[in-house]
Amino acid sequence: MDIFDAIRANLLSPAVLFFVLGVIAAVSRSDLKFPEPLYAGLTIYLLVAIGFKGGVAVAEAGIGRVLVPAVTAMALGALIPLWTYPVLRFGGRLSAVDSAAIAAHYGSVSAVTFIAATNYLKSVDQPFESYATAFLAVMESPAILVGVVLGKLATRAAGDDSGASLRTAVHEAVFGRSIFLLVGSLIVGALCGEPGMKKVEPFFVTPFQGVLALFLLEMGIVAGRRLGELRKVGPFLLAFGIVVPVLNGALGVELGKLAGLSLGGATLLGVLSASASYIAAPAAIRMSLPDANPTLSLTASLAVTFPFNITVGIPLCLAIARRVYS
Amino acid sequence: MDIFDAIRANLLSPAVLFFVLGVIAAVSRSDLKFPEPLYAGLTIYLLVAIGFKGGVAVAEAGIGRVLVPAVTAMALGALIPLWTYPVLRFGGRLSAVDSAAIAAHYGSVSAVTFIAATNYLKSVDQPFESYATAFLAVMESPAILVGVVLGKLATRAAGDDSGASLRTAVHEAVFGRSIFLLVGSLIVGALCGEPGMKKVEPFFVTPFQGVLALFLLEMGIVAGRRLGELRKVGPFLLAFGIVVPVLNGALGVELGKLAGLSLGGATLLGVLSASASYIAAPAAIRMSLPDANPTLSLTASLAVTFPFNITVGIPLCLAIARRVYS
Amino acid sequence: MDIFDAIRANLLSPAVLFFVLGVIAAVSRSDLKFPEPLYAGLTIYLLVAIGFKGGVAVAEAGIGRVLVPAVTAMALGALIPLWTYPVLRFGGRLSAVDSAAIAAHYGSVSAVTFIAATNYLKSVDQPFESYATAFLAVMESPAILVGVVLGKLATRAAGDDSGASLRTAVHEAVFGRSIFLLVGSLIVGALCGEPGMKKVEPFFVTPFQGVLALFLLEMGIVAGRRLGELRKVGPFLLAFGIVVPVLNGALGVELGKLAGLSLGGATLLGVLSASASYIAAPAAIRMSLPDANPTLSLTASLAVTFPFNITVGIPLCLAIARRVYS
Amino acid sequence: MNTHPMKLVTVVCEAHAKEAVLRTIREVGAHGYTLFPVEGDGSQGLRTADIPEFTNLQIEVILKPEAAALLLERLGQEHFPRYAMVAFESDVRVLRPGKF
Amino acid sequence: MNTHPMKLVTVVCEAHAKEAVLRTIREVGAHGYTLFPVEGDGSQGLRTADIPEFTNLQIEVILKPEAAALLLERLGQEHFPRYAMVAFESDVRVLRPGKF
Amino acid sequence: MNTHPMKLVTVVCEAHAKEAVLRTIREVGAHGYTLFPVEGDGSQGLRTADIPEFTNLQIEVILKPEAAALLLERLGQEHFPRYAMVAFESDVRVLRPGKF
Ligand SMILES: Nc1ncnc2c1ncn2[C@@H]1O[C@H](COP(=O)(O)O)[C@@H](O)[C@H]1O
Ligand SMILES: Nc1ncnc2c1ncn2[C@@H]1O[C@H](COP(=O)(O)O)[C@@H](O)[C@H]1O
Ligand SMILES: Nc1ncnc2c1ncn2[C@@H]1O[C@H](COP(=O)(O)O)[C@@H](O)[C@H]1O
Ligand code: NA
Ligand code: NA
Ligand code: NA
Repeated sequence: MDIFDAIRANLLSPAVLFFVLGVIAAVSRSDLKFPEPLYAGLTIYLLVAIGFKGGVAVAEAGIGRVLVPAVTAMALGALIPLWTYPVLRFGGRLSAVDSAAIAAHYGSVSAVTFIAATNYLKSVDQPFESYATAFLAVMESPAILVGVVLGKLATRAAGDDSGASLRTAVHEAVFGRSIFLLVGSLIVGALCGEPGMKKVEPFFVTPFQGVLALFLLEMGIVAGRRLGELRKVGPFLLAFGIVVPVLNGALGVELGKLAGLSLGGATLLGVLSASASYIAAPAAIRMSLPDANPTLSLTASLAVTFPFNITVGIPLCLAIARRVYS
Repeated sequence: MDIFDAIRANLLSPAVLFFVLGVIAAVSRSDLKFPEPLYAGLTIYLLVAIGFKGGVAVAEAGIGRVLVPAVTAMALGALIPLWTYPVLRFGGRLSAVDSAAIAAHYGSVSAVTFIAATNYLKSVDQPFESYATAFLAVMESPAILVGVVLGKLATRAAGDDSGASLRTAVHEAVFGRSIFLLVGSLIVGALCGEPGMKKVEPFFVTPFQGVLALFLLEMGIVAGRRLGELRKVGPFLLAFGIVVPVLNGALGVELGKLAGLSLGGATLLGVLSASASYIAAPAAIRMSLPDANPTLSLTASLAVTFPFNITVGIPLCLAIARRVYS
Repeated sequence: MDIFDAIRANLLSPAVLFFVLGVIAAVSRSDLKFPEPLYAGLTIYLLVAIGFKGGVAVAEAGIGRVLVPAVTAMALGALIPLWTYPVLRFGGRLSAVDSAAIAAHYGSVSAVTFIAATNYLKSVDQPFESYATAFLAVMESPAILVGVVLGKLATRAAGDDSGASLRTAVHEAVFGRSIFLLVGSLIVGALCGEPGMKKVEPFFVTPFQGVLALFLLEMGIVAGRRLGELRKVGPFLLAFGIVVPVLNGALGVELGKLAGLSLGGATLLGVLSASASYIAAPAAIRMSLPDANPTLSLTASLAVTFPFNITVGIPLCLAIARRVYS
Repeated sequence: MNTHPMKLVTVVCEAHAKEAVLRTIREVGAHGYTLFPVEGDGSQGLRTADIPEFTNLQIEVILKPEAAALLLERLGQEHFPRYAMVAFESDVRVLRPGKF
Repeated sequence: MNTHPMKLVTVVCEAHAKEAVLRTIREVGAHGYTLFPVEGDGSQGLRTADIPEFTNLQIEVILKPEAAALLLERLGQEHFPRYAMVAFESDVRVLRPGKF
Repeated sequence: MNTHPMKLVTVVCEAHAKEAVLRTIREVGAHGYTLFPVEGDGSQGLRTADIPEFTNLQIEVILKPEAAALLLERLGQEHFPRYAMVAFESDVRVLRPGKF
């Protein structure tokens, strides 16, 4: 299966097609809309399900085997803002605080992209380490902290409340609801193990792919609504939002191999690096770097990188991993 | 199985009993109530599930086999307002604009009634064309357009903005969220085919009947709340709301047979003709014929015809089809 | 399996661990929160599912076999306030109206505790009478009525509107939405029987344990939020909230044996006696004994007894039943 | 078109008070009301609107000045001592005075 | 900081009126609006907000006094006869008058 | 019963501003607030209230006139430049002035 076949297979999956349908709904100004509690409910379900399953897998693999790749993942998250910041600042001529904000978004991760990737791997029968959810859990925060520090250093003049801002960002990045749910469910899963899994499998595992498809319909609407802002971000950020994920994806795959992951696991680490945060990072950055322009970072991550990854980026990461591992 | 057995079997199904329970809740002024987002979520689930399944079936049958009966369904939808309008206008002595509004409601369709009918057919082991969902999709709009034109012609005096009204009705009837979801999911299903179905079956198919039962509990509450308005509609509309569906049901079955459908498929076309819209038609008519009295059309379709069809109309259509096909 | 093993097994189940996670979320002031409609939707699902299943079981067992234990359950509910009232009034030196209010809460029942208990019994392979849901249905109201009468008698001075208050309480206790849903679904289940069950099983039975686990996460949050009020209730109520459930649990088990229930059924009657209401009783008492301090009764039942039962009380009731039946 | 002065009374209260407050509203002669769930904080603690039984409600009523005064008085006497509640009055102008 | 007088127009209407009311709001020159679903009771019966098509909406607009007068007038003439609806005006003070 | 004049400050803002605005509200001495999610349109674009992180919130506070003035001033200086936000003040009358 070459790269184009892989992409085509992904594009014809229910999850991706429903995502596209959502984008069409938003663009054609249909009044289709998921009520907020439905969005919240689906998010809770997906995070709890993926966390629980990951936790059961961590318990089975043993914390020892998870540790090295997890630390690699964290390092990767902290590293990405360091190389993307100068690109944005000097390549894109963006302000220091905007560069720091965007760098934080791209170092952090998108849980939905990760979930879609596990789904995709399953559908092409590519095995992977189920405990990879742990990487998702540890990769959300480091980049946000690095990004906030970068932003604060760059705007030191007004920097008297730096400490407070950093604390706010740490609190948001570590105690925010999505990270809490994910880590909490991981721990619950690890404590329960297989016997617990048997009880909740018909709810958390069996219907999972269908729920994801429905959720991506909503995410298509959410992303599609932002497409109108594309002209505000300019050609540089547009290109950034596509090229950087590919580079980060390749980087993640390589580091995943170094850390001893299987082909599937390295693909997932690649996808995590490639993905950009559009929930946790915006919230934390809004509070700690309030002078950054949220339209830039959010539009790039939500309207460019997220759709790119869901459709093309994920199979691309697998193709890269296949090349690296062959 | 004669007609009374068929009705009894239907009445003792969980879906219909939960509907009755909902009516009782409304009538006895219990404070039971589904929150709006739950209603919206269930609606989205049901439309996506039925649409996706129908799409997979269309892909399998080939567009060729679906075309003739689908065009027949559209024609049927456009035709019903033409014969019901004079009945309402002259038989019922209703105003022109109210007659047009009510005719539009009865020519259009109720997705929930259709879904309940497929459920019923499955429970009595009556096979049917799964692609019949396509008929549901194409039958929603034609009657609304015909009804609006009838209403506009009848009130030509104030008719300077007729074009705009018609455009509004077309937009509402074609881009409204329910039709968008249904048609979109049909297309997604058709593009995915069986391989896609396998992935989402445990969510969109396996629990479907149970979800429908829960949803009908809510629909019972919604319909039951309208029962208080029955005295406002008068005996003519009450009789209309029961007799016309039976006639339309028989008409649908006959045309279904002519169009080459199986017994089950003809039953479904009968149910579609018999059903009256209470979501799409009210919204479109409210905007394009704002001088029509919404209490009349909505009470007839929601508080008379909908409960009648859910309980008696559906098995009746099957009985008619059995007679026609024997 | 001795009592400590039983408790440990319960503590390591997904449902209980998610409950604990919810408590942690509340205590650590995470912004994790289920939107109200999600809570409402999960409640409706759980009550309908348990009611329907119970109804199918009642139909199978025959009303004759259910009658004696159901009447026992009702009597038990009415009795508990009679013995707890003097304990609260004279042991705890609480005001008459507060004593009556709290006694009503402890005589009434918690549906979630009951559901968690059926779940626990299933997970330890302890068979029980499925029609026990009928006991849940009949035990909610009697204690509330007895409590209101006690409170009214004690405050006769202002007692001119006693009749109205009692009517309000009866209405709330009998037509409130949870009791309506439960009893209604029981009747629907009884009318449908096994054939109906087959249709809705994949929705109402298969994923049930997983849904319960998710719901207990939310209940953990709700209960955890009340922990802050513990210092307002004082040591007496704290002890009351733990000791009284154990005594009532033992009482329920004994009476269950007398009424001819199996070990599992007697355990469930014990759990029902041990549980305290935090939804129906507060609503009814708020309206009929408005001078009672809601913080006392609600904090005791929701922040003390509910968590105690979910974690320790349920396995304890089973252990008691094992001793009584051996 | 002429506008006519009227009073808007806004009540924020715990959900358990709903029936009692609506009854009082009807009794002082109001012809309608508007109601929605809200979160809130006050002297009786945070209400986070996550379970329907423990939520807060905001209730808005437009009525004649005398009816508004009566409503406030009765809220203050009958309901303030019993329920978590805030109520306030403000001046509004409506088009169809006969409707209220 | 100085505050500037402005008008707040509040509309409570059936969901079907949403597009029509928002169009009128734009046409009289408002630069924004705020909107949320509500339950309500009035001359046209109870609206219980359980299905999106049959719910009530509360729409709030801050605008200049002249625009507010025009909005009320057009609501009264064009929408009151057709939809279940209540509308009222009140006085508010804002910080940035140019925004409205 | 006597009613006492008080100010109602209403803030409509993006969800990300919630903590910051509530902190300011506490700091100017308010004893409570009421809050609910809303949809809205304004200079910073449509907010459709479909995902909690991107929604709008309406926050209502009753407080003493001096506190209200201070709140508006701080909102204008600290928050207006950073967040999508509208704020306005109006006159209300309450029963228990000590409560606010
Ligand atoms: N100063 C205030 N401004 C706005 N809303 C308030 C205020 N005080 C209380 N509330 C609302 O009224 C509810 C009940 O208030 P309380 O009885 O003080 O707990 C609170 O949960 C808030 O929603
Ligand atoms: N007096 C009132 N006070 C507050 N809201 C009202 C009042 N009358 C009507 N409403 C609201 O306006 C909606 C439509 O009113 P109506 O056209 O009278 O049915 C109702 O559903 C209520 O939400
Ligand atoms: N003129 C207005 N009337 C009522 N609400 C407004 C108005 N302008 C803005 N808003 C609300 O305030 C939010 C933020 O406004 P803005 O910063 O202008 O985008 C909007 O999403 C609306 O909910
Ligand atoms: Na990343
Ligand atoms: Na029809
Ligand atoms: Na009890």
